[in-house]
Amino acid sequence: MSMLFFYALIGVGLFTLGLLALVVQPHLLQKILALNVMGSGVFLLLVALGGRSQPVVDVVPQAMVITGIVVAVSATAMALTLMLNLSRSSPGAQLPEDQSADS
Amino acid sequence: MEAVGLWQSAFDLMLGFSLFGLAWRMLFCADLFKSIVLFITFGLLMAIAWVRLEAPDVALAEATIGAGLTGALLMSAFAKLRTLDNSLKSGQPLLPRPRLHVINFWIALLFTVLLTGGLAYAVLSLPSHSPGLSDAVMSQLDSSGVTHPVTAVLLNFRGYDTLLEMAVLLLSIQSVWSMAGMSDAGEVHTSPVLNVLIQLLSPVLILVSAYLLWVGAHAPGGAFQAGSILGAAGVLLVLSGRPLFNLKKSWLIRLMLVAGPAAFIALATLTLINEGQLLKYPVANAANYILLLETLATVSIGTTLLALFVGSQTEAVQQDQSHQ
Amino acid sequence: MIWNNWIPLLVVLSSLLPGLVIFTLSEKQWRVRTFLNIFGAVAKLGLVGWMLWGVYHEQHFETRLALLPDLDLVLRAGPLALFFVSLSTLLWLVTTVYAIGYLEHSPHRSRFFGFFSLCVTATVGVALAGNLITFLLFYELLTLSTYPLIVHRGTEEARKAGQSYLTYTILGGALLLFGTVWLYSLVGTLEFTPRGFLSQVDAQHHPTLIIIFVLLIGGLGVKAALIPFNGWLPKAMVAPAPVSALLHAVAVVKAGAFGIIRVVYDVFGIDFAASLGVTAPLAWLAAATIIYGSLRALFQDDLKRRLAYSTISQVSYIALGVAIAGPLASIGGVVHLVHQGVMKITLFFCAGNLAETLGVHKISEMNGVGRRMPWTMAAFTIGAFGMIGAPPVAGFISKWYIGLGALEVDQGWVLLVLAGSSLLNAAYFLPILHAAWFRKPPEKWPHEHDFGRHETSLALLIPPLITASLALLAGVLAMLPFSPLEWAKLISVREFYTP
Amino acid sequence: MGAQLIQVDWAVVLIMLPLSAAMLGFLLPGMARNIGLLAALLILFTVVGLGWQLTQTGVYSHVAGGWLAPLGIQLHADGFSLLMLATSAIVGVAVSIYSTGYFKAADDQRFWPTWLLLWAALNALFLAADVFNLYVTLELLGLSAVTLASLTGSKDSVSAAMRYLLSTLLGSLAFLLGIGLLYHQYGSVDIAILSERVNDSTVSWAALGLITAGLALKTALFPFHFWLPPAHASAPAPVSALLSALVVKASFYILLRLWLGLFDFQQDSTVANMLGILGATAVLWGSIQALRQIRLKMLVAYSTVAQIGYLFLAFPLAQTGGNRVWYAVAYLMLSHALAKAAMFLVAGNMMLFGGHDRIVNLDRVVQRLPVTVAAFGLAGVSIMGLPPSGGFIAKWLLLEAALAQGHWGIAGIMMLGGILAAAYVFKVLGYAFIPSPVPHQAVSVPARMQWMALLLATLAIMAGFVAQPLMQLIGIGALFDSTGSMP
Amino acid sequence: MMLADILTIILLLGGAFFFLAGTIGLLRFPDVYTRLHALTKADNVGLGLIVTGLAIQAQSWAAAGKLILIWLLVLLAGAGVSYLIANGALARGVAFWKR
Repeated sequence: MSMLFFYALIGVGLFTLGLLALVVQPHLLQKILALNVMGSGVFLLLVALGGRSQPVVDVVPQAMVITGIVVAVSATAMALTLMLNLSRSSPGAQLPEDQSADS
Repeated sequence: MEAVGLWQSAFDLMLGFSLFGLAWRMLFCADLFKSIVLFITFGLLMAIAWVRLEAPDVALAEATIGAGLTGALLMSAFAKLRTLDNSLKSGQPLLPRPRLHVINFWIALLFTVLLTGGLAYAVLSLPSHSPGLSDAVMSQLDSSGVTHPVTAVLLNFRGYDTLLEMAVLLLSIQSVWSMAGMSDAGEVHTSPVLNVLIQLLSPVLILVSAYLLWVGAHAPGGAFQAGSILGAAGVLLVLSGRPLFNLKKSWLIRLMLVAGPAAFIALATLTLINEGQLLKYPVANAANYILLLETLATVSIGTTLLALFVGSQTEAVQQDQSHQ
Repeated sequence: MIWNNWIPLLVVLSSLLPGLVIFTLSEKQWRVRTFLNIFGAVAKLGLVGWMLWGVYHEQHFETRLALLPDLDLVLRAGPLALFFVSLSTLLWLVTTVYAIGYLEHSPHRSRFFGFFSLCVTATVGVALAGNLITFLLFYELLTLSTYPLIVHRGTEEARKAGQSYLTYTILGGALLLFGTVWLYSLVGTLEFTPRGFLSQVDAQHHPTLIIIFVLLIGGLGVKAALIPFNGWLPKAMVAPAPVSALLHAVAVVKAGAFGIIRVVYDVFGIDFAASLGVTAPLAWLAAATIIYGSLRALFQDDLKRRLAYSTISQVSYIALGVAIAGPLASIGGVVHLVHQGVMKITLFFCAGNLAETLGVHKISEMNGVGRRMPWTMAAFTIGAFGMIGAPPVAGFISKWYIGLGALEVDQGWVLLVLAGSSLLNAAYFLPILHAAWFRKPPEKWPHEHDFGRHETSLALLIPPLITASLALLAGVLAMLPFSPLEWAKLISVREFYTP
Repeated sequence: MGAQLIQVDWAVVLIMLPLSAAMLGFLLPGMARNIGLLAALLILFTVVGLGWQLTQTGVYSHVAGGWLAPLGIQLHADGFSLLMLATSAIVGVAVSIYSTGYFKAADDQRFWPTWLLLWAALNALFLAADVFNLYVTLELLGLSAVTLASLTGSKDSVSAAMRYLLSTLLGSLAFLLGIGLLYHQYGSVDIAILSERVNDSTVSWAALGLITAGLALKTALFPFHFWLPPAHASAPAPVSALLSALVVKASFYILLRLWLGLFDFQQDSTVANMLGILGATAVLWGSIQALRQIRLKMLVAYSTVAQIGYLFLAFPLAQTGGNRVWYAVAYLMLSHALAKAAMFLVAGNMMLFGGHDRIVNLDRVVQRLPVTVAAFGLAGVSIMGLPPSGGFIAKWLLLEAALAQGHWGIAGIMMLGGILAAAYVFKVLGYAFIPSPVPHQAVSVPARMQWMALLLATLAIMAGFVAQPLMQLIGIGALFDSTGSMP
Repeated sequence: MMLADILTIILLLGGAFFFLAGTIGLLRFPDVYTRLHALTKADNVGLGLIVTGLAIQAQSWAAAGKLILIWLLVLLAGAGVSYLIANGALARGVAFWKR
């Protein structure tokens, strides 16, 4: 039982770790990965806590997470396309505010 | 049993910490390629975690979509990025360091730690037992038309969410096409071994896809998993140099992309007229309706995922050629 | 009687609708435009006349439309409202004729006349407003519709003048809005009521009411050009002459002054305001503005700028008469609303004629213009004498009543202000008259246009002659019924003081 | 006939119609424009139908799939939903017509399907009564908005769209985590059920924080506004209009609904006051930034930042100010949507006309595009909150509440914001009158593009005269009245 | 404890050993080619042992068949992919390890 909470906490950890990386990492690919990790964290929390139902686990969060995974891949595909478009016009695949002074 | 429980706990702990550690390495390493590889590994470990959490459907979706297709998309994007950005040429991990001032970094870190603490506190305050909606799902499962609860939720109880989700998928391809400018598949260098491999694998994948689709009614599986396997088969075919689609012109492709959401909308309209509520299936026909929806949704999901991949892949190839 | 409820709205619409139609006209359709302008003005005059008759016989004219769940848009024709409406309607007609002549060959006339009509709509709305929110609505509309007129010429100087005008008026509008909302949240009504509606408010709120009074008067003072809010007025002189006439005599400064009258008499009530101790500072402020405006006028060589400072000074007579808080002074202040309008518009018409016909803009260029343009300068002379306060021109009546009123309530210092200001007025008007009539004209005027038989175009000449005659008549025939003075007395009896 | 029409599920049609049209447009790219225009008109008609239905029968709700909550998903339409649906329909139709002049035929297949999906997302969002359903609509909305924002393909627009995408995804994830926590504590995602169950608990507070932060990020509340100005300024003009008028409102709409339905457990006003302070900062910061801009679209975009601030000023006021404050907010959402859409369309016209949108070089557009400048002026009146306009009504109500409660700071901020708004609106108008030192080549602007801008601006003004009936309409379902203490 | 269980445990432990060996090889070997060698060889055998161990426990022939099928698929994919990786490395001129 406590393992479910352990997974949920790992989910929280992934969420905040992703948030930190999203804020501090300059490269867009890293930001995109960070968002995916955040998403995984949220999904983990959702499904893990659904296991608190006995004897049958609660499947509604699972269905939500499947929805979420599909949304995530759509968003990732869009983000990657945008990133490539951006790096075509300015090298480095970073947002202007993250670009270091020398590049 | 105690011993088994202990081993399991140890395994869970290891898995959980590995996930966190992998995420840490992935997000804070200086080599993008390594990050992507770690991301795929992360996805596979997530799939194991889903299994541990008694969520095999999510595990399948994670392995195929989360790790597999997202990984393929990332790889393909990275390859293209490398052609655009000399600093990323292989072997030169020249990622820019965070430009944040040291103090700002520590503030961000402090904030993250506080947020983690707060959220953890909130999570731990949840009751240790909670039925959620499992009772409701189980009691209505019989009238849902399927026996697998996840499929019942996705396609019946919360079918309206899935309808909108199909719209999200359609949007994603519309978006990638309109951003990247639709291009035809270019030439791909291939090898005989790959060809043989793909010749062997493709039919198997299609078979697996069909199986997952069919089995979804009573066991883990369903449209999303089936669709993503189908998409993966397509990705393999594209990689082996088979120009599957002439994306610019083919209305057949468009039809396949639209089939899933269109089926949902058509059925929603039909049920709205006949039953008075959208996506309310008469119990007798529920199984058939769901199978129909899932079949068309599988086609659309597979095609969409493939098209998303092709949408980024083809340009990379063209860029490569222009580079040479 | 049902019809009576719509007439105030019709009065507003009679300039709004022609204005909106005029916007859509092309430059070439000047016949349609002129017809619409004149038709609207005449229709409005007719309606106002009807209402004057009705109000005199104690009929009620009130249009009420829902604006907010518990606040209405109210247009009500009381004696005071009609007083201002008559002024602006009459002068609109005259100014329209003048503007048609003045702008005969300049571009963008559709836009000009469209906003001109909107401006008059706003003024009439300000006059007829039956509560403070309606007043506010039209007051802001006035700001918005005058701005395009000020920047009409499209020069950088015009843009800057517009900017300055807005800076003042928007800030003023904000103060007014703030005060209005505050007042509403305090007492829950904004309906203009004869003798005010605040006297019953609990004594603990009196300090708040004083602040609200300051806010309201501050907001209105911007348009009324009280010090220190008058910086915009001289700058706005870059606008075409009809616009200046409008700003100074018909609409903008008058709306401010009228608002002060409304706030003092119909919101606070003069007795209550006096008991709060807010009228005396207002009187001092008005007196200071009178002297300040006159002094500044003395040193202007540009004719229109001198007139502008003169306006600053003259409009404050209204505030002064109101703030002295005596029945006779009130009559003097209110009647000056009309008197100053008629006289000042005459002066601006004449200045416009000089500029348009001879290219004369500066006082130093005015030597001998009386011989070249006798009719124009005759009108100018009447206006100037009125400003000085010489009998029998209308200005004398106002000053007389204000002075009497001041004595009535033992405010003798006001007489000093009146005397000083009249002296200063004389000091800055008489040299102009002297130069115009008794100095030799120069060989060549700066920019002379030939208008054939008359000294200038008839459309430019007739309006100042009309307004000058009105100024004269208002003074000479002050004791006849329906004269401005008699009407001001009616207002005083019906709305200001408990009989 | 009438009896049958009243049975029609107008609300469901509002979701299905744009979705089907999007698919048709995707399938038949060559006809996307005509399909889209037809759909736009039908949506307008359907909203009228829904409005009529609501006035006749009160609140409408629909049980999707025939499964009652908590198992299934409900749709719900009350006066507030109707207001937002109608606003979207009006702005949507105007922008649709405008876009036929703005986009070349070749761009149609990139614009129309995405725009129709965005419209479907908006309608679905305004009708949702289920927080997870809201999440899905929010994602559909965010992703389609990003796609539209990137349509110009310029470097600026791509980097802006990227930033927008990252922000909107982050916001969605925070929202999802919040509703996940709520679900696991209270066992439902249905708003009505949750509103009965949610109480003052740790999880409620965590969810409150996550959801509010996520939605504030999507609504671009200061200091989360960083993504908005570049994204709105670099998108194609019709898209900017949609983003500023509708998309940011959608996340605020959710915030407001959840605030009223779920988060009324919190008795002290700390969070509300904090939102108020951020809103106040947004008003000042956005206005000052707007004033400093040299490009018209950036100015208009920063003005959106400021106007969003006003929406958040309502939170501290509503603590004791009751329903009137929320009515004011609803009114502000409507009038800002109309006025801001008009302003962006105007900016698009000026860009098309002169090839740039530098304010000081507008070069007498007032004479050459009188209808467009008139639209800007009228929209500006509403943005400034001057009478008579919808913006005035809203600001009057807010100001009244602020003064009645002695919130001097908020009242002061509102006045200051109005003055600054006047400053930036008239800055533009002033330069519209004078010739530019560098005259530019004028390109003719299609009449429909000019008149659509004027139409929206005029509606923003007209909204100032119909407050009473409109508020009755908004009041259907008494969403606001249940929370208020004042009558 | 039945014979089958004992057999399963032995097979699984054997499989785990091979996986461990393969992983150590992956980490410790010096270049792409040797790493591939360690990984594919060891993992194929390891997975084979594990699949066999599990197949013994299977409820039905069908389940056992599915497990075998998985192994075959992994073999196929592993062989193909390691060839592709090695080929790609060669094509890019990744050098062989020399002592």
